[in-house]
Amino acid sequence: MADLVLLFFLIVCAVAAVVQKELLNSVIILSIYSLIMAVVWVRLGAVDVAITEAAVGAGISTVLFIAVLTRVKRREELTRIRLQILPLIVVLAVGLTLIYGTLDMPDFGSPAAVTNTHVVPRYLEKGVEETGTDNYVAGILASYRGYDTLGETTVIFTAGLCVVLLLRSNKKRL
Amino acid sequence: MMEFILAKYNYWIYVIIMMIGFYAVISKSNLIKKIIGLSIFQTSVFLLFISIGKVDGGTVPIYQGTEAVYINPLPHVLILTAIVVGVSVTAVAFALVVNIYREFGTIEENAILEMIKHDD
Amino acid sequence: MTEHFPVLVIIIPLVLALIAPVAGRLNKIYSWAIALLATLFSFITSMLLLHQVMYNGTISYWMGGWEPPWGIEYVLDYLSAFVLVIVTFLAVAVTIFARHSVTNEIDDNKIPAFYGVYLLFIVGLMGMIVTGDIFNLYVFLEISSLTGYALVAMGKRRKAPLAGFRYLVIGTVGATFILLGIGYLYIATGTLNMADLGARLPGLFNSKLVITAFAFFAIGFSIKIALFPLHTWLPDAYTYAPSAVSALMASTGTKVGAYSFIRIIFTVFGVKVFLNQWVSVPYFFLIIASVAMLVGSILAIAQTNIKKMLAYSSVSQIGYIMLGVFLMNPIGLQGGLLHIFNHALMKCALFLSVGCIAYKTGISNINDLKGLGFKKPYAMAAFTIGALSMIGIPLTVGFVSKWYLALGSLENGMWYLIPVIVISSILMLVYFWRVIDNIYFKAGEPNDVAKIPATPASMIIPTIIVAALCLVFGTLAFIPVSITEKAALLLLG
Amino acid sequence: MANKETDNDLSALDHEKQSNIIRKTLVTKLIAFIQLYAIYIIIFGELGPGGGFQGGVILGSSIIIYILIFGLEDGRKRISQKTSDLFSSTGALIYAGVGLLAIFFGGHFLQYGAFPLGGSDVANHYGIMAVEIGIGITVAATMIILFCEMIGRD
Repeated sequence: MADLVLLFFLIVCAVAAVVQKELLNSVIILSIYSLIMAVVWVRLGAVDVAITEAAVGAGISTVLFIAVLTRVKRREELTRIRLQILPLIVVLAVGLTLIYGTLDMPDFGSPAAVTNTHVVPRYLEKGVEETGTDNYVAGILASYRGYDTLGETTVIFTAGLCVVLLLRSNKKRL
Repeated sequence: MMEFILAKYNYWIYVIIMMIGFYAVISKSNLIKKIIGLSIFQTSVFLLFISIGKVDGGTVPIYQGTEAVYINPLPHVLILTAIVVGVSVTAVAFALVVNIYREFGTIEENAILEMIKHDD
Repeated sequence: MTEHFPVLVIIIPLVLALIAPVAGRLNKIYSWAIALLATLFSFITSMLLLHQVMYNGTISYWMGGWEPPWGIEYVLDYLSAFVLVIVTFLAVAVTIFARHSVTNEIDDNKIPAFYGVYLLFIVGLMGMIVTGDIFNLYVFLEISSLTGYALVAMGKRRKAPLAGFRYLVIGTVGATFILLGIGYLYIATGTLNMADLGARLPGLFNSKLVITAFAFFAIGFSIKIALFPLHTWLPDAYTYAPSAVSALMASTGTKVGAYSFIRIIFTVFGVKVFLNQWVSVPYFFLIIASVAMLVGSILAIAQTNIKKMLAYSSVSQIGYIMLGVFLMNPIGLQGGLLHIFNHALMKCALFLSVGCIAYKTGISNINDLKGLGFKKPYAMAAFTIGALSMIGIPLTVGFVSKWYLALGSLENGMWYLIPVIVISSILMLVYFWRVIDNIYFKAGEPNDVAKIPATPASMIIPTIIVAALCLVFGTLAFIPVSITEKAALLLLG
Repeated sequence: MANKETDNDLSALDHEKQSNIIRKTLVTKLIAFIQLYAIYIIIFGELGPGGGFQGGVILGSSIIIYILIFGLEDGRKRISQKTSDLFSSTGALIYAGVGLLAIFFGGHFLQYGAFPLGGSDVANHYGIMAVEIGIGITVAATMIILFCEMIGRD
């Protein structure tokens, strides 16, 4: 039940963040959305992901949002309120496709799902002895799929470099 | 029917959130709102992945003896990477928005398009 | 050492990309030199890899020594080695070209960071080509996309940041759709390795999960390769990017996207399902591809900006590639693969020659090209060769791929696709003729023409080489033809 | 007019200073603990939840808090643009370097088991720790870069 309430609040926050005209409010609501998401993930047992979401979604991301808002107009201009038909159709089509796909999904939390019987058992059975770590997530992240994580580190470096490329001006050097 | 819906409730919620975010991305004219929509859109997909990993009666995937039943850790690993990618995209988007604002003095896409109508 | 080439071909440029922005602080020429070194290394290594593949067959490299599907696998076969050679070669050519072009178009203090991002873009593309793991594909796709957004926004025109932002929004939506496709496939099969997926998917094609996964892959990749009608980001992105970036992105970016889509279609889903169960999918895409070929060309005719004209022409060329892919027979697929190679060469030659003209003049309008044929003979000759090749004159590369596409259509009994190819080529003749007419047969203002500064040799030489290769591989067509033949047979199993 | 404004500014500054003292003292004391926690998360990520990325973000945040309270200029005195740029590259280089080192010892890329450190699980353990530290350095430095470039004025 608690999970359903959390998920309900998630939807409320998502809607509120989108409809708010004051951008600062939107950003604060978005950070609440991230925090609730982190709690949902703890409830789903994904502690590592939850820490990350709390640190990134509710932390860094919000700080960056606010930093940008100090440099640009902070209010969404009031445009004529009209329901845009084309985007609505596109969104509904995508949503219906997803729901169509979901019909064949294994039940939520089912241990018999193929995701739990193929590939993963090896990580769970041999992970500790093969990687020498107790945290399975860390073991897969840094060892079995360590190359992905190198890519991930490169992505974050890339983001920093791209921002430097786009924003750093030559006038001052600190 | 009701049972069928309840058995997958996480999945339905993720679809709803994804639609909200996606709608904001393609219909909003304000560039910051587009980025907010993009974040919501991406996190909803993360929610899907984490929901896949859930195993009834499973514990957190940290070694607690060989008999324990664990939650599937692989989606967690994938989503850790995807979150990083998400925040990187957001950061680059911010940099672009700041540059756009410098150039045009507004972050409303419609207003900018009006301004550059006569550029080639 | 040679057994580690599959990973070194990507890791060495990656390491150099990390060093380039730091080294550029000492002297900005270092960052360019590092970029050149990295691309040269990759090109030579990928040639050796192609050689290895031709003599020893497919290479599989296990990251971290973990066997797939538990670890990440790198796979080099005829197709991936071939595409890798194309991309790295064009990267070398564009990097040589970039030295003066970039100094002219980018602020001095931004050059070190620029080359870092530029190299990471190439690293991302190479990673996408070699990987045998769909999630790894997503990670490298995001590296190349992120850098692509920033590079586009570096253009001098004030529309450049907006073009970059719009590219970012639509590109991220596309990438997230691909991630959704990966998720649905994972739910259906429990694996992320392409070969393992290919082995486990048959028998699951009635599952709604797999159908949805394909739908999302199709939309996501259609965005990434700018397939009509999801091409809207491409014209602005190519038009407002700096010359070197336009040349690199136009010749490699969408091609690698197309390559990855081909991998998903043939290696992951397999050709059988499209021939037996999902028969309407190829028809649907053939219609889309035909429309793209025609609409892209028609829109190109309407342009006055030469870069925008070339960009719309790319939209129609993507149609050609997808036409070959969805004919789903060996000859048609071979035509599609050949067109990846050929179009990369032709578009690179065209964008490089346009970059030569724009050097210090900023000329981008077709009407401003009057009389340049004699003022800049080499660049304009390269442009003409590229244009003739695009139209598909015999003895140029463009002819070879169109020939195979036509044969492939006949093989399926789809004779009605041949008029589409011909009409699209005639439309190309129309818009390229307008340019060539201006270049050679109309005199410009003598004063204006005289004022145009000379282009440095470091920009002219790569342009001429790439253009010359359009002729070389048009006459010695057996080299790419024999490689793509093997690649097509490999994909069709 | 100008004088009056400076007067106002001065009194405002004075007030600012007093409240600043509390904030500044608190932050300087707090930062040490935040950084300690960050390093704990990076190093012990393999035993409990956490890891290089999470720890890196927290480490970066500690500097960001410092900059928020003391201002960009003071913050940049602590960690200059050059340093953060350098660290941002270094972390990823450590990661790639560990991978290349494995090739040097005769393994595949990133095959930590190839390190001559006793058993394969011990080698793996240290390999993972090394790359987590690499991730942490890059992430922390990049977070600082992102924040500083975002608030920087033209």
